[in-house]
Amino acid sequence: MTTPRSYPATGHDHAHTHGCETVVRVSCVKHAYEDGTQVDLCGLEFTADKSSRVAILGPNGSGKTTLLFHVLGLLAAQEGEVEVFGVDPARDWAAIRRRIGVVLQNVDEQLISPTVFDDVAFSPRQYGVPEAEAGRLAREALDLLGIAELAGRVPHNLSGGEKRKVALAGALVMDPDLLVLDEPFEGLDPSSRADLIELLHRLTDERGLTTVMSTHDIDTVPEFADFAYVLQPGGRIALKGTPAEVFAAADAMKASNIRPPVLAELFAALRAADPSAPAPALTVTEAADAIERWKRGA
Amino acid sequence: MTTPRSYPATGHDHAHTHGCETVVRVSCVKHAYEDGTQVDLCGLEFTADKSSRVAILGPNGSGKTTLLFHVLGLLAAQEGEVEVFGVDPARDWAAIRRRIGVVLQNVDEQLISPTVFDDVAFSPRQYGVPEAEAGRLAREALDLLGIAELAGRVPHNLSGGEKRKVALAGALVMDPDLLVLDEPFEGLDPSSRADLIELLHRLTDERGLTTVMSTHDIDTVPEFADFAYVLQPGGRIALKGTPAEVFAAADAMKASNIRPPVLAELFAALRAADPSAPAPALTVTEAADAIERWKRGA
Amino acid sequence: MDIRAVDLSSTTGRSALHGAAPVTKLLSFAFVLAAVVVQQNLLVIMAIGMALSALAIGSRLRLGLVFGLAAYPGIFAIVFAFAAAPDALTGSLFVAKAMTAALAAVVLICTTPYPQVFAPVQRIVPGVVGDAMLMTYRSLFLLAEKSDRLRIAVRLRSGLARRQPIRAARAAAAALGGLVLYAFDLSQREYDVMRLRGYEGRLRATLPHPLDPRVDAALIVAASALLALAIVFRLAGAGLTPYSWLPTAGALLALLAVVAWRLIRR
Amino acid sequence: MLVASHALGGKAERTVSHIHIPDGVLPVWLWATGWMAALALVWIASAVAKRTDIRRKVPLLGVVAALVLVSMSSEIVPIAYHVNLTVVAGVLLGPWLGIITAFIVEVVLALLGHGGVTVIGLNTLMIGGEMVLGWALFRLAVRALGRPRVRWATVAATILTLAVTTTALVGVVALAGGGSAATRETGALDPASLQFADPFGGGVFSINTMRGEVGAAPVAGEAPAPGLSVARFAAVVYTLGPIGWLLEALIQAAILGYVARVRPGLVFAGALAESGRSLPSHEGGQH
Ligand SMILES: Nc1ncnc2c1ncn2[C@@H]1O[C@H](COP(=O)(O)OP(=O)(O)OP(=O)(O)O)[C@@H](O)[C@H]1O
Ligand SMILES: Nc1ncnc2c1ncn2[C@@H]1O[C@H](COP(=O)(O)OP(=O)(O)OP(=O)(O)O)[C@@H](O)[C@H]1O
Ligand SMILES: [Mg+2]
Ligand SMILES: [Mg+2]
Repeated sequence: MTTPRSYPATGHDHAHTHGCETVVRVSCVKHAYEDGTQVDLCGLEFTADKSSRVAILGPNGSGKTTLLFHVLGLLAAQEGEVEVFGVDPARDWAAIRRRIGVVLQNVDEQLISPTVFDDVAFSPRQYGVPEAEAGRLAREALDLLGIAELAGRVPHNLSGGEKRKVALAGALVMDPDLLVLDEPFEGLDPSSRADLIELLHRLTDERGLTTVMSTHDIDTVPEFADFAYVLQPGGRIALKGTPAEVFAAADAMKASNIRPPVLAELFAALRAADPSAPAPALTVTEAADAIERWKRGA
Repeated sequence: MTTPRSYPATGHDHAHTHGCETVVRVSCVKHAYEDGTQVDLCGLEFTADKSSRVAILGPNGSGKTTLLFHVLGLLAAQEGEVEVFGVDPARDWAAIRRRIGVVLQNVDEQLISPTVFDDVAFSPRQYGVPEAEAGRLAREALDLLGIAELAGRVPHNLSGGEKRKVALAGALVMDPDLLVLDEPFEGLDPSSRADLIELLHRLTDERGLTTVMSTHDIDTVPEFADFAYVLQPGGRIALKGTPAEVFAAADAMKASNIRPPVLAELFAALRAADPSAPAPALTVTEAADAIERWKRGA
Repeated sequence: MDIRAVDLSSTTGRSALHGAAPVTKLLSFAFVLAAVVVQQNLLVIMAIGMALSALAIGSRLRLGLVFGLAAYPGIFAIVFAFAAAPDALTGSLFVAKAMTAALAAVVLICTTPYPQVFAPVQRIVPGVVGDAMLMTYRSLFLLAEKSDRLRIAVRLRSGLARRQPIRAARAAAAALGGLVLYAFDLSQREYDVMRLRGYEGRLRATLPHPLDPRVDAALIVAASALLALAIVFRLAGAGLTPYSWLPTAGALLALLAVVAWRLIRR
Repeated sequence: MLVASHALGGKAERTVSHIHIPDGVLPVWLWATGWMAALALVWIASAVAKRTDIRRKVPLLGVVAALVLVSMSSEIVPIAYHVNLTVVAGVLLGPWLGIITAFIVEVVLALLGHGGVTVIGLNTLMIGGEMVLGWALFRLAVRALGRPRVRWATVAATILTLAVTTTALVGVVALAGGGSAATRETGALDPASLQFADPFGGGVFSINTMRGEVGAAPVAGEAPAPGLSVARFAAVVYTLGPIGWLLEALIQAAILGYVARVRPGLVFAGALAESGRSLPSHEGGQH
């Protein structure tokens, strides 16, 4: 319910306080799909440091999912290199799988058990965790997401938002170090979005979780991410930086067909009309402050 | 590519210029799903006037899809009344189906024919339109959406955005009077969203199309809709009005778990700090103007 | 799944054979199949097989796909031949017949999109069956994708549990259960959509016009020639056997010519 | 010979449960009869199906046919075993729609070169028979055992069904009069070496039956394995087949158990009976 729009998302800080151990690295990976579609994830190198929150932006079909699939070892790099926790995920997935939680785009397809509880307990059971312990882990994960009351329900009958929360619980049940999310906000109502962002912030702070996510929801990026990468059609990684840096690069954004967040547009409009207007602020409270100060200063 | 954020979406005007013939009316419909989930679409009456664009907002599981399914006659009202073009759609769908175009949430599953052309020509053929005429209608609809070159393709090789356009072409092929869309922006990148909004505006202006859509994308509502309805969890229709009116009702919005659009929040923050701040403007250009004027005025 | 590769080949190919009318191709297929069924002479069967191979190569089909699929019944034929054939010659005949018939089917389906193969068929079978055949096409791809994604989910959430077959089997059953449920829900949603869009029976697939009528004519002529050849050799029996190398040699020449043409004009 | 089939059968993992007889080997009268019988059944089935709202049936038919095809041709989980969902499909569809589905599945498989075009008829009868029988036996078993024991009911129905259809297969082999061969997979059993192979490592096997060609010379002495007579084929199938049937039965039981837990109506009343949707009664004749 609380809107974390005012959450300090001041980029670099966070990553620095936790040291700069690189968790994910993707260097100029190229992938040709069977039908000849070529995705070249070159340009800049994609990295995610420990305990950072990284957002991947880009138009439809630019290769966000392809990039994540490489990180998850679902696609093997035909060219270039992928490293997750120091190993090639396509080769040694077994070595790192317990450290990675995943929620892909369509949550429907990730709920595989007949009840919510069984579904959340799926991974621990598969990994051979004793039943009592697996049950405890599952209950903890359900509590974490505030959906303990869904435990006995059938996943197929839940609403879209509830399904997504169940999938997240399933991804978090083994307390992973890296969380990979493909468009996690799709189909969520704004307040569930805010809740999810808050939860991710909490997990990062409490557990040092690293998060990599792709999203179309530009307006949540400043709230959520420490870093953003912008892909161009065809896959080129054209831009990286803190959300503020990225959204300031209007030309590159345009090349990627991305409309900047509303506040960035507002400040751009203000500046166009009056060059003395303040520098863009990307959260509502910061923006209100900046405008207030600007008005008083004038 | 053009961003219609500055499109004049000045609510009532539009509906008034076209007269106030009511196309859709849903009065206190209640639906109990098999598993006991109860959705009571009571509170305010839901209506859509001719040539208006109506958005339905509400948290996950509040009953937006349930409401649309009643409008489409896919669910029969167990209690309460539904009227579309003056008839009960669950009973007399055949009488009104030619006047209604539909795109539901999952477009993939709505492309039922083996090729794009056949899919767009589906409805005319079923309605017994002669083959030559059906082909002409299909080509026109494809042209309208600018996807004539897709005609011979098979649906599963299309991208998400292309699929959505094909589904829209199939919905528009019979030149309907009412278009019903369930979360049409899901999975679209911002520039495709803007294109879609522009197209819908054009259709309303040129053909007097009435549009009813559900969406979670709050920020597009002021750009798109003349009217918005807000559902609360459980289905209660709590709020109706122009987007500006609706987003101004902060309390009711909170009860519906809806976070107002960024600009509405910004203006609320400005007003909290300084009561002289201008009234909320919901599009970027209007907001920039308002702030400029406020600053100069001060 | 091969079906996707086959679909890609048939929907994106641009050869003359791809452009021929589906009805022509179906008829020619029937003729070739009849020729294979009728014929008992290994060399003649091989001639038909080589002619089909030339067609596949000339149409720039993915050879791995085409010959892989065609070889598949060959495996069973080899088993059959080992046990049942009185001599090596008869055994080879079984294998050649199986593979040639399969090759004909595969060349057809790799150059003709599934909906177009079924569109003519649809016109002669009962309405429900024809419509269901066309619905199967879309559903196949939706379900194949769904099953892929379920497999991905199982992999991501449990790794490859090859060493724990019981657990793997349990996960497999759950995933399949999910697939069955999804299939049912899908059919419900498709039903909704069809109702909304006014389904009255009879889905239709447009039959494209042939790009070049001369190709169609040539196809029919060639296929009937093969059938005639097969019948003549069968009826004449032993009398023509000494000359059975002739068609083979002819087909071989044609095959070589096509290969050379492909090598020159890549 | 079966060893050979196994060695060659890297691809055999993806094989499907139907008669693998090359085109042009079975006697014409046999496959032609099969075709005619199958077509007649399909026609009757579609006439029966048409009596009620076909809008619900067409998507269901298409989806279930696709489901059977997809489950036959892809491994859901890497255990090198693909399932054969005939009993599940039968339970969902009931007998008439089952036959139509079987026909569609066989036509698609034939076009992919997986089965002969000439034997589409016989294969339709075989698969359709499995669906119809599976459906009937499942209904009976559920009535006898009660709904909570869906899994047991499925196991019983599947084993019985496979026993009966295997008998039918032996019948076809006998009818073919030795001039033919029939290979049919029953699971994970190698009748040549009499070994039960690891279903999670190797692949799926075939049981084959061979006899000398009619009017041809007797089986050559140098054939690696002596031809099996119908009697021997039957003996092998009936002593070892049950293990394959059991495996199949367990998987289908797990699937139906899962579905019964989540959507009981689907399993116990069939897909067409369950309906959360309004079914507008008087529609169609609106012109
Ligand atoms: N399985 C596939 N076969 C062929 N092409 C594919 C496949 N998956 C993706 N592509 C193509 O690869 C490109 C990148 O796709 P990808 O799914 O990575 O994009 P994306 O950035 O995730 O897009 P979206 O925002 O729509 O999810 C697109 O052109 C797409 O059409
Ligand atoms: N087929 C169904 N069976 C049982 N309950 C259902 C079914 N469909 C929806 N519901 C329930 O009805 C309520 C309203 O669902 P509905 O799909 O209309 O919500 P929605 O507003 O469209 O949500 P979302 O934003 O997630 O799409 C939810 O509580 C949901 O769980
Ligand atoms: Mg994606
Ligand atoms: Mg909905």
